[in-house]
Parts: sequence; structure tokens; C-alpha cells
Amino acid sequence: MTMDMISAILVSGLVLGSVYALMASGLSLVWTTLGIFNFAHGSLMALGAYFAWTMTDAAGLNLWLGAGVAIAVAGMVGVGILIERTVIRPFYDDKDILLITVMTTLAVMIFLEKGIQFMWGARLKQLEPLVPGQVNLIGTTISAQEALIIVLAPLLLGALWAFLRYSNTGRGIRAVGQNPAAAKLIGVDVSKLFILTFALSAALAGLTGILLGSVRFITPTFGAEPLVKALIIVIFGGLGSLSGTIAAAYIIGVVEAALIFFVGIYWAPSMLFALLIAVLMLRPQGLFGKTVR
Amino acid sequence: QDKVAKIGVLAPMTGGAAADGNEMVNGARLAVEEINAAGGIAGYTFEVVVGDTQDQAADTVTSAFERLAGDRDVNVMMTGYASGSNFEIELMAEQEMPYIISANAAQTRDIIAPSPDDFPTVWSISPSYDAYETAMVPVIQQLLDGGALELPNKKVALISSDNPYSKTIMEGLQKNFEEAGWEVTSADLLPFGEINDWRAFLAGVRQAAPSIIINTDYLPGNAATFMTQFLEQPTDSLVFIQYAPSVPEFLDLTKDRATGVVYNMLGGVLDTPQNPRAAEVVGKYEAKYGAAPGVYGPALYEQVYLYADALAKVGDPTDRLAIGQAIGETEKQIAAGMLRFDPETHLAVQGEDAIPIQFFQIWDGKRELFYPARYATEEFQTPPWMK
Amino acid sequence: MTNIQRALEVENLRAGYDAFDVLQGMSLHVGVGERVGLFGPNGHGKTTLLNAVSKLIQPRAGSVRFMGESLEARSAQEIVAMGLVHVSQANRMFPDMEIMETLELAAYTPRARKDRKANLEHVLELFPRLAERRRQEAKTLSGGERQMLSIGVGLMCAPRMLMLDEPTLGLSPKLKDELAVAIGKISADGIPLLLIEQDIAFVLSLVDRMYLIDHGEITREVARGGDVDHDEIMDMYFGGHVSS
Amino acid sequence: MAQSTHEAPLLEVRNVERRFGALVAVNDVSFTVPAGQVFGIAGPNGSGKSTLFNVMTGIPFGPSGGKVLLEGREIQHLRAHEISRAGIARTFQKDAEFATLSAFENAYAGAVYCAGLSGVQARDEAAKALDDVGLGEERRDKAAGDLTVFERKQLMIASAIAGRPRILLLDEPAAGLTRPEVSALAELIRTVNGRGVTVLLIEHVLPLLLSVSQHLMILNHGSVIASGKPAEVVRDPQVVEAYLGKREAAL
Amino acid sequence: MPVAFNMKTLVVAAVLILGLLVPVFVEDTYVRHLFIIAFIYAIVAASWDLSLGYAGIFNFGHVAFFGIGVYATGLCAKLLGIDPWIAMLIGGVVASVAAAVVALPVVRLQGIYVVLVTFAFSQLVLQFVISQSQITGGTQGLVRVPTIELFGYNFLRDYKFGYYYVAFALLVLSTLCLRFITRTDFGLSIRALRDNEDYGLARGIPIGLQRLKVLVASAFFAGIAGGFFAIYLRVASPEVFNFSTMALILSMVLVGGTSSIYGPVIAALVLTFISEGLANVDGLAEGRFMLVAIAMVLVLLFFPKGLVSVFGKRAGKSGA
Ligand SMILES: Nc1ncnc2c1ncn2[C@@H]1O[C@H](COP(=O)(O)OP(=O)(O)OP(=O)(O)O)[C@@H](O)[C@H]1O
Ligand SMILES: Nc1ncnc2c1ncn2[C@@H]1O[C@H](COP(=O)(O)OP(=O)(O)OP(=O)(O)O)[C@@H](O)[C@H]1O
Ligand SMILES: [Mg+2]
Ligand SMILES: [Mg+2]
Repeated sequence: MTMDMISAILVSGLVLGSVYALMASGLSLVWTTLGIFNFAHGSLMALGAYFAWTMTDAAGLNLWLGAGVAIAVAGMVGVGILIERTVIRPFYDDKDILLITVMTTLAVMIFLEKGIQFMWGARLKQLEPLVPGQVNLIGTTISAQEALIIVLAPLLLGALWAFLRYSNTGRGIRAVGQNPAAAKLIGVDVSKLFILTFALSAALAGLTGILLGSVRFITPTFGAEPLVKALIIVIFGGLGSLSGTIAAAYIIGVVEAALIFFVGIYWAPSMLFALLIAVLMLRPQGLFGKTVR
Repeated sequence: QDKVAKIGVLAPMTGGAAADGNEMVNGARLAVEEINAAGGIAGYTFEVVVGDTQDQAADTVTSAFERLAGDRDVNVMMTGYASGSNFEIELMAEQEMPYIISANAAQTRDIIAPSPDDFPTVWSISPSYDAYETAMVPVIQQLLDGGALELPNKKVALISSDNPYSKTIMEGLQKNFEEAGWEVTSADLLPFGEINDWRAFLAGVRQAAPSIIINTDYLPGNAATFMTQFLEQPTDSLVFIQYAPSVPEFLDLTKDRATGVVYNMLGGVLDTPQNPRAAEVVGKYEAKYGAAPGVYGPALYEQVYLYADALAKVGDPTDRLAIGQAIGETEKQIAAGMLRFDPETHLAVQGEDAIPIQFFQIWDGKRELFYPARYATEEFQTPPWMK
Repeated sequence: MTNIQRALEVENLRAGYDAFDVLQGMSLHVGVGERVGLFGPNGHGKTTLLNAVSKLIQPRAGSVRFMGESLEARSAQEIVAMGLVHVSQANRMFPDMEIMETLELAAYTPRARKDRKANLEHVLELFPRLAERRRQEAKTLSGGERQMLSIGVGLMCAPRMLMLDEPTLGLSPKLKDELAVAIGKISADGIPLLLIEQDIAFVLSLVDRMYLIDHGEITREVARGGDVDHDEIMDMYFGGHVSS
Repeated sequence: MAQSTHEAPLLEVRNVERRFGALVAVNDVSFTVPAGQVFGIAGPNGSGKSTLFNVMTGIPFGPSGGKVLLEGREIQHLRAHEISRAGIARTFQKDAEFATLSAFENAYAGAVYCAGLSGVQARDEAAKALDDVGLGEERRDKAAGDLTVFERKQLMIASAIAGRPRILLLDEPAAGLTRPEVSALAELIRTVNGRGVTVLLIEHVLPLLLSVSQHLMILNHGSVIASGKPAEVVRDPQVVEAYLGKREAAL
Repeated sequence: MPVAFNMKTLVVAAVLILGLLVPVFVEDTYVRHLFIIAFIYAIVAASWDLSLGYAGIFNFGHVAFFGIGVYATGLCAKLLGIDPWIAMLIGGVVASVAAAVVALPVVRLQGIYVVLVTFAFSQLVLQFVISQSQITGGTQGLVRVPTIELFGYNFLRDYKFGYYYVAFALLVLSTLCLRFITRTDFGLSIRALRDNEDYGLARGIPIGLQRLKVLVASAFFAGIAGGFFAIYLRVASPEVFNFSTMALILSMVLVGGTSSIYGPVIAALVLTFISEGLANVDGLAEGRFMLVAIAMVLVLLFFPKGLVSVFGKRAGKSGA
């Protein structure tokens, strides 16, 4: 193995891992807090990208890119809150909440996907990169936008992790997920935190979409593939642990990049899945999940 | 004048291929409006009814077909493509439904050629795709001979995604290149679908340094990504991409990065002074919908006119066999060239005098036709990244 | 100003689940610095009362005042912030959180955060086992250990009044004694207490006054040191068939 | 009372050990239980009582070391459901029932999968078990999750004995019960025992423990610190010091 | 009870008779086709309910079993020339075998981790099907699959009259079987394990074995449905493995109401007809999916136990 190969694999792996980590952490946050899987997470990612596209491109307002991004992210917060209110909140007390919300978030996914197509059409779109040009990273050339993702993702995720770990609200978020009634009894505003996490997670999804929207092409189903990956990562990393999720995202990113390199793109997905099954056979509680019981 | 003949259009209106689907319906509507405005045909006015094939799954295609077929006024159906396998051709044949199809010519031929008489009403305006495999080597040789192109070696790298269209073309090209004495440095297969990372393939290409790179994956998004990543560290090679550069958004997406890319087209719009029909159709489409069409807008536009001609001849839309036969007898200059059908395969006839294969090069956001020479609008130029 | 003689005052409280009312207009009060017991058969609404007071469930009618202030418009977290702390029955706590994390988190309200250090020391002193196992996750604790954690969490909330729901559940006899002493100390600091307990000896050793509950209603009130001893209560309550 | 005359004791636990990392939750515990006995187990919180039941039944984990013998046959390597079928039925400290199944179905499941009965026989066995524990006819179609605390305890025992176990392991069955319910439970345990089922009972509620146990074993920090006749064991100063405290000892 | 029993028998009989009469009154091929498709999906959804609803296994690979049925049948009938009836049965058996393979890891995993393995499994199957294109036709699929014939009767005739009855019979049979399974001791044990695994072990229920059996049984019906799907449409193409197919069928299970078998069947019919009904409205290309999505949420808002609870209040807790 030459240094070139190692560097190429590492760089690709980092790009993939960063994207996966951003996506998965939003999903993981909602899982941790509300105990549900948000299948609309991928569509939220697409929606964020389309918002930004409208802001920067179509609106023709010649907005500064950053402002467009900020407005798009704010829009996502609103959408997140709306979703929580309409399709999650009514089912809090249902003991089948997991299954019911699988359904309702699937419905939201369909709604958003088709709604996006209705609003913006089906043709491919692309965002202007936040930073133009190319960068050479340890011997491998990538677009500056991808480099930005590599740099930005750990910062964002680190901030999120520190927020959950050390801020009072952040700890509250973790507590709520494990036992809402007990959380109430120590003075946590459960309802507020539910909304907060959903808004945060939607914003993360939107931001991922915006970052990725200038590397890949935006379509109404643009979030589907990252969603599936994120779902796998959240489970694989050990449910309910953000650090596990993030670590799993980077590991899977690098492993995927390596697989692409060594067995080719064609068999890489299958190999990855086979690998996942194998690891789960050995560690039934996920990669970083602690033993249950 | 109250009689209505409905035209069933099978098209993916939702899902990943919705952009194509919208174009199909737009093209058909454009023609229908014109015909109706001109007073209709044989006492009939036309109306488009759409059957959404969604993701082209067998059951949704069949549902769309049945829904349209259940309408007594639908006595013809047309599409760009309805399914990956064209299995619906058999459904059409069972009901003797006139069916004009555009893409997937290979599948159409596989179904029809064994017994063409069983499919009297089904016709493909796309010619056989064989030319995609055979035309490439001679065209390149011609460029080399004419001095328009200089290549450092006789090596070619091929890549395709795993779908019958791309794969067949790649395999055919491989054979033809090898027979002509070229070295094929790689012939890789990628999974079908969105591909975000071509770098592994491109890394291999840089090692082997072939003078031609051919990518037969036809998805425009993938092609655009491919170009972007190729240009990160370009090699001294001619880049050919199958089909995708013909799709309108490819140019929007790649902008100047596409300059120099070569592609070819069978059954696409033959936009050249010798075929004014093409400019006319494209112009009307752009005027109405505000965007340039790809292949399927003009295709469906022409399909409606084929049907209109047949109906004018037969007079009765319910006489489906007669309509089908009339369509098969067509001989007409359409946007793609001169249309005639091959009775053995029910495909359009291919050739310079019929539907020609066209080679284009993209230059400054425009598609320049450089082959066949008699239709050419511009000379081939050495791509900017080549020395 | 309302009457601040009373820490907690419940009037005509109605509450329940789904279609039926468990409490049909319950009234009781706890004086400032007072220790009050609540005793009655299983399933007769003791827990429901505490749930309704702490707003884990929404009361349907009636009023609750804490330190003179009406709780009607208050949410669960505001009530905790005011200092009315409910240690719930058989609480499973936060299964994936370690003991120390849980205790530190429990000082969540601004008021509790101020006293976090002192309260933590206090709790660890009361339950040394929790200190031994500071990194163990709640879900792997033994039944009794979890109960200790649950009470510890209540104390971390900096209570101005404590409502304890069967705190001795699953505790060993010795620990029960120690808990009784501890609770005694806490209330000696002037923190009023509402205590639900099946172990009648335990209640009687702790409270000044006791309510007897039956089918969601207060049927009787007994003062300590009065003429009622525990056999009599049992008798009165369950007829004469007690054997153990 | 059914006194077995087997050579081997019904149940023998030999040097059983269970570790969680550095913590030794059960430390070299050995004891034997003759058939027909009610064998009490007590000890401070976290002394390893529930863990002992866990390793004996393999739910959810077996021992890290040592042997468990049922009538002289080693069972610690068996899978959990096989141990249950071999005749060891247990209950859990936390609430356990098939919450959405009716009370009858709860008991029936025991009869089918533990005792290996089917059809009418299984129904009869389940009905009999429910009769035995005194769970009224009118409650049997209720979902188990909707029963009251005491009814759930009754049901838990009913579903165990419907499986015709030879040994019943009860983990703090009296927690949260009122005094009269505790007495009723004591009666119930005696009845079950009277039918020839050997009982191992973990309990903190002393009146129950002392009134039904014929033998008492005290654990502390995973080890046995006393074992013998209940009345004697509770006077052991070590037991008083570690477990009972002064007030109970005084009683 | 006897009254209720009679009522139920009556309803079931009425539905059966109604089902038998449909083709007599409905001559429209399109509507008959919709019934057939709805019946097929109903079988897949109802059998999914067995593993997802009754056993509580988060099995996201069920649609892959359906797809395996599609391909197994298609390949047997087309390439091996096996009689299509038998090929359908083979479809069921192959799906069951696949389920047994999936069960190996699944029985060792808990709750949500099962999602991962089952999902990964379905992706592996898809990849396998696509990669073996010389046999399976790859992304293009397999066309001209031979269709069934019965005593010389040609099913392609009579505007799907024959197909309708085959689909209906399959649906009735599978529903009966599934209902029967849920009422057996085995059915009881899987519900018990769903409620509490540890307690199930303590009552002698072998978790691994029961899960294996559930997966194998539910896959069998999905496989048969897949087999008929291939035979009826005469195509086997990889879109059956799409996420959207899974979302559609999953919505039938959940909107219909889990742990009921009938619920998913009802939802399959309702959803198929509503969404096709909207397809007839012009200009609703995306709109119809959005409307259906809203409708699904509304159903769950008002009937969290699913559509089946509209019809009977014993919904959600069926069984003995
Ligand atoms: N979440 C709930 N949903 C429906 N009914 C409930 C719920 N919780 C309790 N109940 C019912 O309310 C009644 C009163 O219950 P509550 O828990 O208040 O009794 P309790 O006096 O605290 O009993 P225990 O001594 O068992 O704790 C019981 O009949 C119980 O079944
Ligand atoms: N999975 C585990 N990981 C770490 N420690 C554990 C685990 N399970 C149990 N323990 C510890 O082992 C010790 C014994 O636990 P066990 O549940 O057997 O106690 P117990 O005697 O039943 O106590 P109690 O009377 O309170 O129920 C406890 O200190 C407990 O915290
Ligand atoms: Mg209570
Ligand atoms: Mg215990």
C-alpha cells in the first residue's frame, strides 16, 4: 500500500464520515430523547438544501451566501418544530410510539419528498459552494467544499457533544430520553426539550443538506441514501450514545472508502453490510453499546 | 367535432425519473394543443391522459396501463420509456393497442424480433443501439487521420454502471476497440444509481494514462460528478460520456467544466440546418415551457404527430390494427432524422439517411455536432485539459 | 397573604386515568414542618394523589396550594423548582446513566444547583453504597440500590417539602432503620414530609399525623401519640383477619 | 409435607460465582436444598441474592464459575428455557408478566411450555393453578397488565406452578404489599409448598420470611455469612450487624 | 358470547361472499387489477404483521422475502420450465429458507438491532439479484415469465376473471392460516415473548426457536405472494426491493393496525384504492401522495390502533 492510497482512502473516508456523522447525530439525538426514529430526517436534509438554493439562487436577491444558509437553517428549525407538534407529540403517551412514529415520520417523508418535487421540480440542482476551489490534503486533491465539511463537521459535532454532556439542558435531554416521568420530577421541562431536540436535529439535517448540496446534486430524494446510512450508523454505534454514533460514522466512512478502493464500488455496499452483520454477531449490542442488563 | 381521441402517455411523473416524465408529457401536450388548435384530425380532438409509472415497478406500470386501457377513448399509448424491461409491450400487444415507445431499443427488439407479427401495433422510434458500439472506433480513427485529434497512445479506459443499456454498450465498445488494436486498460462496472465517488476509478486511470476515457453511465448527475472529479487532476485523455451530456441540466450543473466533453446520440434531436424540423420542435418547446428540452420532449411531440398521421389515414381510432399498421408504414422527416421502421424488429431504421448517430462536443455551454460530417455544425477541437 | 401555616393544602382534588376518577374529591393538608403519613390498601389512589400534586397527571378538579401558592397553572418542572419534590414509587431512574451523573443531573433547577455540592455529600453519606458504585449504570443496580438512588435524587432537588412514595420498598431492615433516621433528620431541618408507606411501624415511627385512605377518599385522620396504635389501625382497616 | 428420599438433594449449588468486572456479586456460594423445603434467602441490598437466582436459571446470564445441580445432574450449562423446563420456575424482582396477555393465557403459557402439556390438559392445569392462587374467575380474561399489584403476584405464582415445577424461586414477592396481603401470600406459599414444590424465597419482609422458611441463608457481599434454622440465624450477631439492624433484632 | 360469535361469523361470511361476487359485478379490468394487486399486498402486509406485530420482531427484511418469492418463482418458471403453480410454491419455500438464514443472527439480537440486520439482509439480496444479471436480468429484470393455466383455462382471457379468483383464494387461505397460527399455543408464545423475553424464558419458552419459526412462517406467505406477483405480472424486476415498496407495505401494516392480521388486509385495500382513485384526478401527480400521507397521519391520530379498530373494539389485542 502506497502513501498515496492511504491518503486517498483517508481523505475520502473523512468526507464520507463527516457527512454521515452530521446526519446520524441528528437522528441519534431524536432517538435518544424521544425514543423514535425519524424517517423524515433525509427529506429534512433535502429541504434544507432546497431552502438554501432558493435563498441564494432562485430568489436572485444576491444574498450573501452565509445569510442564505442562516435563513435556511432557521427555516429548518421551524419545520422541525412543526413536525414535532403535528406528528410526534400526539403519540407521546402511546406505548406503541416507536411503531406509530415510524409510520407518521414515513408519512412526513413522503409528504416532503413529493412536496419538494411539487415546489422545485424534479430536475437536478446544485448549490454554489460556500468556498470555491480545490485543496490538496495530505497528497489528495479534493474540492474546498469537501475540505470545509471535513473541518466543520468535527467542530459542530464537538460542540453538540459538549452541549449534551456539560450543559444542564444537554444533560436534561439525555435524561428525558431514558425516563420522561423521572425527568419531570427533577424539574426538567420535558415538552420544551422535545421541541428543542427536534429543532436541533432538523437544523443539523438542513445544514448537512446545505453542505452536501454543493458537492452532490440536489433532488427530492437527495437525502434517502444518507438517511439509510445514518440509520445504520445510529444503530450500529450503539443506541443512545452520541459519541458512539459519531465514532461509528467515521469508522464506517473510512471502511467504506477502503472497500471502494480495494473491492471496487460495485461490491463495496454488500461488503459493508456483510461486515455489519458479522460485527453484530460478535457484539449484539452494537459497536459501542454497553452490554444490556 | 365533439369526438375525443385520448392519448395515453405512460410517464414517470413522480420519483427519481420525474424530470424525464414531465418532459414526455410536456412534449405530448404541445403537439396535442397544436393539432387541436388546427381543428383536430378526422373529426377528433386529442386529449392527453397520463399514467404515472412512478419508479417503473412492474405493478405500478401495469396499474397505469390498466387504468388507461380501461378508458374506452384511449386507443393509443406512447412513452419515452415506461419500465426498464419494456415488459408492457406484451400487454399492449394483447389488446392490440397502438404503442409508440422511444428508449430501451435493445429490450424492444428482444421482445419483438422473435415474432414481429405478434406485435403489429408496437413501434419504437429509437433505432437499434448497435451503432453505439460500432460507430465509436471509426469516428475516432477519422479524427486521428484528419489530424483534428492527436493521441499519445492507443489505450482506452472504460467504465459503466450495471444497467443493461450502459453495460451492453461498454461490452460492445470493448470488443470493437480490441479488434481495432487498442489496449483496454480497464472495463469497470459500478452499481446502478447515484455515484458520488469516481475517485477510485480515476486513480486507476491516472496510473494507466489511457488516451481515451469512456463512461457509459447515463445518469446526468453522475456524469457531472465524474467531470468535476476528473478535472481535479485531469489526464491527457479524450473524455467521452454516454447520453448524459444531452440532458439539459448537465450543462447547468457542469457549466464550463463540460467544455471539451464528447458524447453521441441515436434518435436524439438532429439539430442541423439540413433538418429544420428539429429547430422548429425545439424552438416551440422552449417557447412554451421556458427551458430547452432533452430527448423525450421532442420524442413525444413527434409520436403524437405519428399517431395523428395514422389517424388521418385510417379515420377510426378504434380500428387499432389499422392504426398500428399505418404507424408502421410511416416515412417522414422528424426531429431526429428520417423515420422509417424496420419490419423485422419494429425499430426505427438507423443510418445517415435515416436516423443517424450523431457525435457532439460540448463547447462553452453549447452542443456542437461534429459527426456525421454532412450534418456537422462545428469542427472537433482538442479539449482544454489536453496538452 | 394566604395562610402560611400550611405547606401543602389539597382541596377536593379529583384525578384519575382515562375514563375513571381514582380520587373523588380528596382534601388534606400538611403543616409547615409537619410530618404526615398516608396509609391505605394497594390501588386506592395514594400514588395517584402524589402524581396529581406534582402534575405527572393533570388533576380534573379541585385545588392544590404549596406554601400558600396555587399550583393550578404550574407545570411539573415549575413545581419542582418551587421545592415540592416527589420521590415516585418504584422509579426505574435513568437506566443508562451512571449513579454520579444521575445525582448531579438531579440538581437541575437553579435553586438546586446552588446546593449541589452540599446535597451530594449529604446523599453519599446517607447511602455509602452509592458512593462505592459511582460509575455503575442505574439499570444494573439491585432493587434496593435503585431505591437508594431514587431517594437520593429527590434529595438532590433541594426539597422544601418531600413527598415520598413507599421509600422502603425493597430495602433491607437495617437500611430501613437508617432511612428512618435520615428522614427524621431531614424533617428536623424543617422540611415538611408527606409519606406513603405500607410498613406501618415505619410510618408511625416517623409521622406526627396520618391519613387513612380508602377508595380514593380520606376515611380517617389519626394523630401520633393519640390513642390509636398500629394493631388498632389494622383492625379498623382490614377487619380482624391479620395474623402475622 | 412431601419429603423426598433421593440420594442427592433436590438442588445443590456448588461454589457458584458471578463477577461483573471487578465486582464479585456472588462469591463462592454453596448450599443444598432438600426436596420439599422452603429455603429462605436474605441479606443486605446488593448482596447478590437476585444475581444468585439469575445464575441458577441462566436468565439472563449463567455463573462465571461453579456448578448448579438438580437431583445430582449439572444444569448450569443448559440453556435458560431448558432449565425452566427441567423444573426450576422463577419470578422476578421487578414486575414481570406478559402484560398484553390475559391472566389465563399467562398461566396457560406456563402449562404449555414448562410442563409440556397441550390442549385440554394445559387448560385444566392453568385453571387449577389460578384456582390454587385464588385468582377469581372474573379476573382471568383481564390483561395481566391491568391487574392490581397483589393479583399480579398471584398470577406470577400461578403461571409458575402451572408449569409443574419442582422448584419455585421467588424474588421479593412481598415488596409493596399490605400486611393482610403479605399474610395471604404466606398462606399461598405454604399451599404451593404443601403440593410438593420446593421453594426458594428471597425476602426483606421479615414476617413473611420467618413465618414460612424452614431454613434461612444470609448473604453479604456475595458470600454466605450464616445459614441454618431461621430463629437461630436471626440471632447471629453478624447477621444483626450486617442486615437486620437494631430495631428488627429487637422485635 | 354466542351472539358475538354469530355476528363475527356473519361478517366473515358476508365479506367472503362479497369478495366472490366482485368480478361478477365489476367488469372493468382496471378495477379487477387493483383488487388483485391489493390482495397480493394484503398477504404480504398481513404476514408481516405476524413477525412485526405479534412477535414484536423489528423485521425490516420482510419485503425482501416477497422479492425472493418473486425471483424464485420467476426463475423457476422461466428458466427451469417448472409449472408456474409449483413455482409459486417454490417461491414460498425459498423465502422461508432465506428467512431461516436471516434468523441465525436475528435470534441473537435484541429489539432494534434486528432492524439493522434485516435491512442489511434485504440490501444484500438486492445486490445479489442485480449482480447475477446473466440469470436474473439485473436491473432490467426478467420478462416473459410464463403464467398459470388450470385444466386448459387460459388466465389471460376474460379480463383477469381467473386471476382475481386465484388472488382472492390466496388471500383467504393465507389470512385463515395466519389467524390460525396466532391462535395456537405457538401464537400465544410469540406474543408472550414480545411482552417480556426474560419472563418467557422463565416459563420455558425457547426464544430462538420461536423467532426462527415466526420468521420462517411469515416469509412463506410473503414468498407465495411474491410468486403470484411474478406470475400475474409476468415480470420479475428489482423494484420490488425498493424502499418505496417497503414504505408502502409497512404503512399498510401500521395504518391497518398491528397484531390483528385483518387490519393490514383492510389497509391494503383502502390504501390501494385511495391512492389509485386519486391517480385519476388530473394534476395531482405529487399531490396524491401528499394527500395519502396526510390521510395516514389522520388515521393514526384518530385511531392509534389502526383502521381495524374502526371496525371492532377488540382491535390490537386479539388472540384466544
Ligand atoms: N397509568 C394508569 N392508567 C390507568 N389506571 C391506573 C394507572 N395508574 C394507576 N391506575 C389505577 O388507579 C388506581 C389507583 O392507583 P394508585 O397507584 O394511585 O394506588 P396506590 O394507592 O398508590 O397503590 P399502591 O399501594 O399499589 O401503590 C388503581 O386502580 C390503578 O389500577
Ligand atoms: N450487570 C451488572 N453489572 C454490574 N453490577 C451488577 C450487575 N448486576 C448486578 N450488579 C451488582 O451486583 C450486586 C448484587 O446485585 P443483586 O441484584 O443480586 O442484589 P440483591 O441481593 O438482589 O439486592 P436487593 O435486595 O437490593 O435486590 C449489586 O451491588 C449490583 O449493583
Ligand atoms: Mg402507589
Ligand atoms: Mg434483588
